[in-house]
Amino acid sequence: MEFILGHYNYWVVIFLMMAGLYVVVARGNLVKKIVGLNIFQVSVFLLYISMGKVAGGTAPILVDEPVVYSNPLPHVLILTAIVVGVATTALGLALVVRIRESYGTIEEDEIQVANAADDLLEENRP
Amino acid sequence: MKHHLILRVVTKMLIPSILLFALYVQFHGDFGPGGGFQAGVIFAAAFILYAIVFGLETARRVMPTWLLQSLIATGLILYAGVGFVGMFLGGNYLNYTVLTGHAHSGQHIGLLLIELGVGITVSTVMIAIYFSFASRTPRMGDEDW
Amino acid sequence: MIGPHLPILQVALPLIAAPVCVLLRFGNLAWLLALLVSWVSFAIAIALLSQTMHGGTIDYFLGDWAPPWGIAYRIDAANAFVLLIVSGISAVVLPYARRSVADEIPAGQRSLFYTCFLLCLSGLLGVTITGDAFNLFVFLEISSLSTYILVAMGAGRDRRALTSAYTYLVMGTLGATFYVIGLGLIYMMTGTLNMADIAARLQELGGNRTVHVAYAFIVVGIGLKLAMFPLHTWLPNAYTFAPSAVTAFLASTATKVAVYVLLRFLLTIFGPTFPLEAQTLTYIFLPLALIAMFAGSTVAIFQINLKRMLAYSSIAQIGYMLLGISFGNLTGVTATVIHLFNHALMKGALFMALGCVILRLERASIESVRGLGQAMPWTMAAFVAGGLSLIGVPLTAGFISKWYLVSGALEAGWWPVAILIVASSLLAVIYIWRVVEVAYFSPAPEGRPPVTEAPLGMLLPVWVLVAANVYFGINADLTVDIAEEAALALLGGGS
Amino acid sequence: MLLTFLGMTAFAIIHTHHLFAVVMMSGVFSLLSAGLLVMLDAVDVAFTEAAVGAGISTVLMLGTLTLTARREKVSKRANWVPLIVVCVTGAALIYGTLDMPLFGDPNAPSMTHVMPEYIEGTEHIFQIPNVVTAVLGSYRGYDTLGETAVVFTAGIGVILLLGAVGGRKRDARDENESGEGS
Repeated sequence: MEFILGHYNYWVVIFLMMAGLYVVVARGNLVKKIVGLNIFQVSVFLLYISMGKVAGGTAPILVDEPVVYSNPLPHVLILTAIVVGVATTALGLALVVRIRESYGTIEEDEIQVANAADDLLEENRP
Repeated sequence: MKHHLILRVVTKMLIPSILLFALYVQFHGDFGPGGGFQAGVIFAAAFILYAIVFGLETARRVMPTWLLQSLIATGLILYAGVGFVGMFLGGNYLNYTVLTGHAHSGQHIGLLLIELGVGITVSTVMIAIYFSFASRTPRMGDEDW
Repeated sequence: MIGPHLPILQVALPLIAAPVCVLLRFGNLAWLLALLVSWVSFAIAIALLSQTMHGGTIDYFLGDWAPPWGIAYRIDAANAFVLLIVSGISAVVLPYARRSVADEIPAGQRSLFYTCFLLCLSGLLGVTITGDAFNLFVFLEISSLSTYILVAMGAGRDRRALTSAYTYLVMGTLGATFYVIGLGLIYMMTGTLNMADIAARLQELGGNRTVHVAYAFIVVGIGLKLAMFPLHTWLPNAYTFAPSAVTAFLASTATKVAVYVLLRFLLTIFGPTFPLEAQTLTYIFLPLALIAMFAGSTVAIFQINLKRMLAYSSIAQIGYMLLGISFGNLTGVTATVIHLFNHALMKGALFMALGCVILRLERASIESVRGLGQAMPWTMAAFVAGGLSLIGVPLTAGFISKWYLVSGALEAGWWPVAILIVASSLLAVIYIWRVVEVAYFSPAPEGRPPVTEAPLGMLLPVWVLVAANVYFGINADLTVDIAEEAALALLGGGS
Repeated sequence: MLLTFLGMTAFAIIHTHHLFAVVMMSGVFSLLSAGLLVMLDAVDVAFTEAAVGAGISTVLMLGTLTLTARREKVSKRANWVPLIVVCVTGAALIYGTLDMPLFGDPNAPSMTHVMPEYIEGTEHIFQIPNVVTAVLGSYRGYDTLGETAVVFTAGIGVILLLGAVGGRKRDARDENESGEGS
């Protein structure tokens, strides 16, 4: 029982991660892929923060009473990772906008068709 | 949205308080949650609100391109520069203690400066990203490419 | 005073030069700054390498916080060598880039282009030099984000650069996130992020299911970044549609850095005694490497676009590097390290030669180089020389790589693998020969406007690399010495 | 409880084809996780996640949607290959949890090895209450420099890609510079 309770948190987080990963690999819409990437990353953040939590601990902001603090290091790492994540999102979305402008679509399969046509055009150029 | 009087007045009242909150978050990071990144985001939010209500062109005049790009660069230079200053004062890169020669005050000044650098870069990058997306919207059709 | 700070200057100079490039605003000034910085970086890398030869390691504590609490740089022969490759290629590509970029990138974007180039350089150097596993992730992302931008800059010529960059972004981010997951699991079990500390504590821990999974995630994550065979799908398009100078730089550096990271994790951090390692090497790396060698080369034979042909050839070459690792012996690792260096030289020369063709003809397809042997003799001669090295003809650098790979295979007792290495080189003969045949033995197409040789500013860097290919093919003592030292450092836990 | 909501949101995102709803739900997802982060004692992270995930990302995605398309094309192709990939990955991770220290275990290696030093150092050297700030800014200040560089890179990238910030002024400079014969 203790084993299950001690891992329940992680298991749900893993489920969330996999939901995000599924959206990334299975969906053909470019915006939705980025959403999936976000969910995947946020779930990883939850994984990190979960491992920093101490039962009965408090946030790592020092107080005078003797208390147990949760681990601040995962918090620091994830703060960095969140920023990296949003930077990636912004760049990815900018690319999506440009793709839409050049291709007129943001669906992966339609883009593949257009690219194949481009390839063919290139090969047949004198 | 230039004609909504109430919106304009409310925005004018809101923006100073958002800016104040951004400054609070910026400099209060030592004591509670917050710091340069969060403050930068809040600051950018205030500016973006201004741009939405008063129009992109007005906002552009307040924050012209050259200023925006220079500020983006300045934040990073400030942060990396603090590292170099520490190096010239005899410590390793990013050693803040040598800034004043005393651990406690040196670390304080170091943290203050780097958080400021983070804040400047983050807020201006967010504004630049908003400008880039927003100015793409209306007139640019596919044919313009 | 500067001496002890060389490790940080290696990374921090390009990093602070990048925003300065934005302030300079003019493409030419930004280029000049980028050039100076990367030459200084190259000089620093040489200095660092000479300090680490003969088994020395350099430690540098950022902010004077001792590891494992702070971030530390740790340089031994292995990463000093990779630093040398990265900064050296950058120092050669930048003089070349001036003309090539002026042709391919609009003037208003050039200063920002060089900003991204410097960021990419500092990211790659930061990944290589660091001794902290999370710091590695941060600099990996600097280099990755700037790489996506650089690849997308090819969109001025071909819209497919955008989709290539997007695919690369999604795959690269997945790779980085897998790495972060693996690292999180390791942190959970060891409580530290410092590589040396992780290695020591993993040794104590022994077999543990969490660590096994962490191992798998890190290998897959880095595998995505280095385009390991089934995870390579982003690479061909990214290399094909990026601007010429970017392709030359990335093809010779980005995957090399990823291979180094893989080596560091496999050999130093998890260590050869790690329970899963021997099986992974024999049953996963070996077959994947062999498939990559043959599939990559075979696909390359049928490409019309020459940049894409070389990109597929890169996948095959990455196969050789993984093959060296999979032997699990010192000679194999030495071969991998030698090939890191030699492949950077040959692919740099080849892609830069193609960049010259693109400058004159707008594109580099098998049709467009028809009869170019007379019109652009120096460019095509450089391409042929690079090609010979790629095949592994004696007296070129490529031969040394193949030689050590074959010895590694024989030492492991896998003589069929040694035969396969030679056989796969024959495939390279085919795709290089196609180009030679068309360029030298068929007439220029009717009605093509006269083509002149590429400008000296571009030819000179190409020939520097060609000369290096020949020099290190004839006199391999230096590379072999360094590579052996590097392999020892990797296997010896860096101490 | 929050975890269950998170799961439901994730499930809804997979199954919704209306992109506007998807984006809104990803905002909700971020907000819910911010709530969870507070419960896990990560107040700084929660603050940032709420600002970034529910704020910036959502705004950016909405901006993208106005520039692109509102609906996702419903594809009929079978999705079982990705499903297998995902299941294998998930199974591997679950397998990995089996040897983990339990959730909230105060004796986990991550609690005993490096972390105590941070608390002590912050108290004595820095004399500030927020340990996260001290670790972020000083102990691991170099990571934060890298993080700033990443933001900087993204900003430069978006400017280069969408190019709007340049506006007319940049075009004028274009001519100047090409006039120099570069």
